[in-house]
This record gives sequence, structure tokens and C-alpha cells, in this order.
Amino acid sequence: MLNELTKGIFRENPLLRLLLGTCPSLAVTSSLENGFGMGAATTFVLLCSNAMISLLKGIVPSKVRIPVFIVIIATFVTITDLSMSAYVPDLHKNLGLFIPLIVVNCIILGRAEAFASKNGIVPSLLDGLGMGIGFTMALSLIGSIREILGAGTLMGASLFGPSYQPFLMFVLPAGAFLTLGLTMGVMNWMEKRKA
Amino acid sequence: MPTELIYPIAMLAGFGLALGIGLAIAAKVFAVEVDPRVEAIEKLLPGANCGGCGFPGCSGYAEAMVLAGASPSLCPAIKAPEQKKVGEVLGVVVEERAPMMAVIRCAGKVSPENFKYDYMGEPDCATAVLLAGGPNPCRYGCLGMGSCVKACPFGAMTLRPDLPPIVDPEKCVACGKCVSACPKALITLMPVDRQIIVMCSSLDKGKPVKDLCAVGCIACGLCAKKCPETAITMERNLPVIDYAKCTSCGTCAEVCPQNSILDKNRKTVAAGV
Amino acid sequence: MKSAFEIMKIGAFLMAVCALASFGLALTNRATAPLISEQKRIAREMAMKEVLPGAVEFEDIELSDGRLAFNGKNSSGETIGMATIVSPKGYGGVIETMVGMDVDFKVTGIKILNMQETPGLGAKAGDPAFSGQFKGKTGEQLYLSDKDVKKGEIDAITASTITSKAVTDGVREAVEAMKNAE
Amino acid sequence: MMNDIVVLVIGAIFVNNFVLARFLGICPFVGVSKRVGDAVGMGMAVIFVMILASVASWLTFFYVLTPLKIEYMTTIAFILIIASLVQFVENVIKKMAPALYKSLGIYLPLITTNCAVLGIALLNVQNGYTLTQTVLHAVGASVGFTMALVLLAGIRERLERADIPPSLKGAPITFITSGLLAIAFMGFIGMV
Repeated sequence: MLNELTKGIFRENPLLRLLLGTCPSLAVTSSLENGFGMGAATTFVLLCSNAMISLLKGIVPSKVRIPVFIVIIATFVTITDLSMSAYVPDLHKNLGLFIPLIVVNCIILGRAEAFASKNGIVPSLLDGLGMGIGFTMALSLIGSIREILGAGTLMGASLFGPSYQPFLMFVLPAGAFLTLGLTMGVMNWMEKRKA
Repeated sequence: MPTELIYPIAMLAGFGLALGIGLAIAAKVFAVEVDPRVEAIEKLLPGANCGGCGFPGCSGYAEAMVLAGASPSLCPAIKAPEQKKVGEVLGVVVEERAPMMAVIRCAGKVSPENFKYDYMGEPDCATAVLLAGGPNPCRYGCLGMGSCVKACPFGAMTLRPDLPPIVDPEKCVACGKCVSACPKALITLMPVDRQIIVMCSSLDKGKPVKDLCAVGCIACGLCAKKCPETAITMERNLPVIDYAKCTSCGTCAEVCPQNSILDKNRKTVAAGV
Repeated sequence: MKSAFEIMKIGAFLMAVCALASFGLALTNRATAPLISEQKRIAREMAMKEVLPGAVEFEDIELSDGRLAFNGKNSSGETIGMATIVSPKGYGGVIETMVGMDVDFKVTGIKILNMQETPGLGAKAGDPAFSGQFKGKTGEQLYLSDKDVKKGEIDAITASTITSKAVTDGVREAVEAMKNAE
Repeated sequence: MMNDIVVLVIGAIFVNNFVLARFLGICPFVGVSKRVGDAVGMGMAVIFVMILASVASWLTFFYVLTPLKIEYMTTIAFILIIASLVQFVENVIKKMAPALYKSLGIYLPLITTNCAVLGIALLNVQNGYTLTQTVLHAVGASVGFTMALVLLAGIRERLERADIPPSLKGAPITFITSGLLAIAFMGFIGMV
């Protein structure tokens, strides 16, 4: 049972291994805070939708399977969206368009289809939690790299003092692609060296 | 129930109902009846989509068999038990087909030492042949870079240092992919049980061949003269065996001064293919 | 007839799920809606105070061209200036800017409400270094210093002329709008 | 009016290209860009669905959500429509054009989970476009998406032959290539 939880973090890390959920991971990881916020929101939605879908898996008629799953996921996303804009407005502004896009985030529908619709509620919850944590860690990692290089700060606190000329590229879209590609490369390299 | 609760519920529920019914009707109206037999046969076929049967992949072949009555014995890659089952599904008797395999008609030495230039390009015959017919001094000889090996969907061919690739009769299903992949057209499909094979495709005569290759056919014609069944005729400086007459006695392989003819019983070809 | 019942069943199932979902959403919305509008109002209030220093009380008015504006009154109740919101089109999208102006049409301050300018380049428009330049300027001075022929007094941000020009034009437009609304 | 059309379409194709600048639709962008043939197939499917989805979502927003003052339901209503639309289109194509379905069919379910389709529906509404602008934006965005996809597919086909450090093979090199592509596309910024 524990393996459901741990597999999501490194071995089957949704972003760096399974290549799921790359859209938000590139767009909102311009800083650690955004990356973490996005990861947390996605984890919450993933948990709830995995639980709900594994409850309903028996009675969903096959012809409307995808619309039903999507409505469930969308409900939790909108709840997250509304509560975030009420309680954490500035983070909500940074994440902007990408909170509603959690609905089509490939991780959630992917896990729902691949896992939750076939397993019981507890494994689904664990799987959701594992995947969520893995995703949040990956996002925070990329977020911090991009923030340190792109803006010379971490969580807003300046690291290298005012004289540091930030490497602007990393905050721009192109930098996001490069960071993700290189991070995956390093991970593969570590995997090879360890194995 | 205040209106600001009713509106959203009514709206989404309305959409849900309309779309649910719409999808259900669409699934019914647009249902495409798939003949169950096609699926059954498709499962039996090897699924390598090699095209050896002449149809676009296994699903295309399965459909052709069920709908267009194509003969079930066209699939080169199928094993006997599955082929029998396909026959049963179709309700047709499947006549056995002699197993075939691919043979590379060249046994010469293929190594960079005796290449006519230093080839630094893409390790692929089709690319190498573009450069003055490839690095092999013998214009007809194998380049040894494995275009055929890459083309084989069943992994039946393996590259060897200094020699043309070797074909594993077990794995080879004679789908013909390698035949079209070889830029020198050295590969032909032959019955697995054939004993006598001319292992050279050089159209040159005498000295030019002798200088370049230890086992190249110099078109001396001895095999044609000595063959007890006169099954061999010399065409464009190469012996062509009429396998109807040939009794695999092996005299041609014996007399051949260059050992260009392979006799599987006694493995005469010098390169030991 | 069985298939008709089957279709209805599927339709009903999706409807039920949607109804349940929207019920949950409506509840959440009811809980969060007041909070969100409260937040918006506070943000606007803060912006207005920043743009019209010294103003305590605000009164919504409509300008001649239908634009929404506010009259700023100080503690003793007299109007000390006006503010409005303009949305010039910048480099990455619309730059929503609030512009404050005192009674003799001098800009008292500007604040960028939201924008999607490139971080590190256009986004510098929000820093006081750039937005502070507008204070005390009016009419003719509200042009980019090197760019326009009339020798304006606003220095553009390096490597983001488009953003600087957009904001400057927006502020000038706001001042014009408020001027002829008097 | 003419200038407005050009600005909108060219802007969506080059300036804020859906994939390279707005990061929408990366999953299929990475997943399906192995061969140019697949990329074009996916591109066509995306163009078709994006335009249909944009129009459907615009109509829903302005004739259902706004009058009833339930704008917060936008996301859930849009995604429900898009999912059903894609499933409906899949059924239609499977029946009407089996050959087309064979080459295009496998991509259609992929599109439901495609951020670009929902992304454009939401953007059209957020930018307050009129119906014609919505269609133009959809055309521009989907053509931009297809162009980026086909460009990457072309490059990736050549990458198969290049010698890449082993740990960078596969997804990492694709992202790095997309990054360079994004840098190239940055040249268009400010054009519109």
C-alpha cells in the first residue's frame, strides 16, 4: 500500500517521468511560490477527484464516462479557484488562467482513467497524494531554479544582492522549456549513474 | 431555494441532460458494426504489420480475409497453429505453405580495411551507397552497414564484423522487408530447405573479380559444364540454377575454383557463411 | 423501446452528476462571493488612496465619454482631485492603470492595477522609478522624452519602449478625459 | 476592420503562439510530434475542434452564463461542452469517414484533455471578443499550434539521426529543442 504513495514521488514522478501536466509546469513556475501554489492546488483537486471517481467507478455508464469524470474534476477545480481567489488573492492573480486549466491537466484525468477508475478508494487516495506530492516537488524544483537564475531571488528574498544581473531568459517562456529539459536530462543521468 | 442557487443547477443539469442524451443517441446512430470475426482473426495474426501478405497491416489483412475473401495463407509471419485457427474462423481449409527465408547472395569480406575510401557518414547502406556506389571495392558486394537488419521487423538478421549479416531461419518469416531495404538488391527469398545457393551477385568476369574478392564468381562456367543434370546456365557472368532439375548433388560447389557456391551439406563456401 | 429507456438512463445519470456538482459550486460561490468582492473593493480603495494622496472619501462619477471615475475628497470634505482607470494595449496585453489628477490637472500619481508585461522588462513599469515620473506633470509633458518631437518629460524604461509608450499615452488620455469632463 | 483581422490572426499564430509563448497544449505537443505525418493529423484535428469549441463556448457564455449571472460556472460548463463535443465528433467521423478516422481518430480523445482547447475558450471570453473575433482567434491559435507542432516534428525526425548524449535522449532533448524554437518565435514579439 505504501508503494502507491512513494511511487509517485520519484520513480513515477508525473512531470519528470510520465511527462504529464507539462502545461502548467512550464507556465507558472517562474517562481518557487507560484510553483508550490500550483502544485498544492493540483494535489488537492487530484485527491478529491481520485476519491470521488473511485467511488463512482461501478455505476458510470460507459457512453458518458469521460464527461462524468470531467464534470467531477471541474467541480473541485472551480471550488479551488473560488476559495483561492477569496483567501489567497495575490497567488491567485499570479496563477491566473492556469487554475481553471487544472481541469485539463493531463495528470488528473490520466490518473482518473488509469488508476482511480480501477482501484478502491484508499489506493486511489494514496496514489493521488503520491502523484500530487511528486508533482509539487517537481514544480517547486523547477520554480526555484528559474527564480534563482531568472530573478536572482528565492521566495522574493534577493540572494545575490542588487549587483546581480539576472539571467532574464529563465523567466521567459523559452527558459521554462530549457529548464525542464535540462532537469529531466540531469535526472536521467543520475538514474543511469546510480543504476 | 434562492434563485442564485437554482440558476446554476438548472443550467448545468440542463446541459448535462441534453449532452448525455445527445451522446447516447450519437453512440447508437453512429455505431459502426464491426464484424466480430475480423476482431477474432486480428488477435490471431502476429500483429507485426509487416505487409508480407500485401495488405496494409494485420487489421487490413484481417478485414480483407473476412470481407473480401483473401486467402488466409498469405501471412508469412504466422505460426502453423494460429494459421489453422484462422482457417477455422473463416471456415476455410488452409493449405500448408513451404517455409521461406531471406538469403544474402554475397559472401565476400566486408571490412573498412579494404574499403576504397574512408566512409565517415551515417552507418546505413542506403546512405552509403549514394557515395560512388558505397565503400566496398566490389560494386555488387554487400556494404555490411545493416539497412536490412534495421528493416527486419522480426529481428531475424544480425550484423557480423567483416561479413554480410547472418539470417536466422527460425525468426525469418520471409516478409520481404529486407529485400526492398538492400540498396544492392542482394537479398532474395528462398525455401529454407534449399541446399545449393550461388553466394555471389557480381556481373564482372575473371580478373576484376579475382583481385577484389576471394570468393567472388569469376564466371568461368566450370559449374555449368560439370553439372550432371545440366541444371546450371551462365547468364550475365553468373550461374543460374534451375532448381526443378537440380538434385543438390553438390558437384558444382566442388569444382568451383573460387568456392562461390554454397553447399549446405558440406559448407564449401570459403567464408563459412 | 428498451433503447429509448437506456438513452434516458444515461442522460439522467449525467444530469444527476451535473446537478450535484453545480449544487456544490453554488454553495461555495455563496460562501466566497462576498469575500471576493470585498477583496476587490479594498484593492481599489488602496489604489485610489495611493493615486490621490490625502483623499479619504471617494465618490463615483461618470465622465462625459462614459468612463467611470471617482472624485477624491480630503478629510475636510473638499474635492482635491479626480481619478480614473485606463487600459492601454501594451506589449504582452492590456495594462490596466489608475491615474490620479488634482484640480489644476496635474497628475498626482499612477498605479498599474494589472498587466502581463514581460517580467524583468515591461513589468518594471510598476516600479516607482518609472511610475513616479508622472507626478506633477500635465498635458504637454506627458510624452516620452526622446521619442516624441514635443520633448516630453517621461524617460522610457530601457528595452521596453512599447510598454513605456503605452502607459504614457494611457495617462495622457486619462488626463484629457478628466479635463474635458469638468 | 481588415487590419483588425490581420492583427488578431497573425498575432495568434506568431506573437503569442499557443504553444511556444502561452504554454497551452504541451502534452500533445510533446507526445505526438515524433513524425510529421502524425503532427499534421493532430494539427488538423486540433484546428477542427478548436474552432467548433470556441464558437460553442462563446455562445454558451454570452447567451446562457452572463444573462443568468453565473460566470463562475464558466470552466465547468465549457469543459463539459468540449468533452461532449469531442466525443460526438469522434463518433461522427468514425461513422462517416472511417479512413479519416483511422489516421485522425486516435488523436481525438487526446484533444479532450488538451489545455489549448479549453485555454482558447477561456481566453476568448476573458478578452471579451465578439463572435467573429473568436473564430479568427481560434483559427490563428490552432494554425499556430499546428505550425509549431509540425516544425518540432520535422526537427525531431532529424534528431533521431543526430548523436545525443544518452541521458538527454527522448523527452529532454525535445524540451530543449522547443526552448530554442520558443527563442526563435520571440523574434516575432512586438510585431503586432
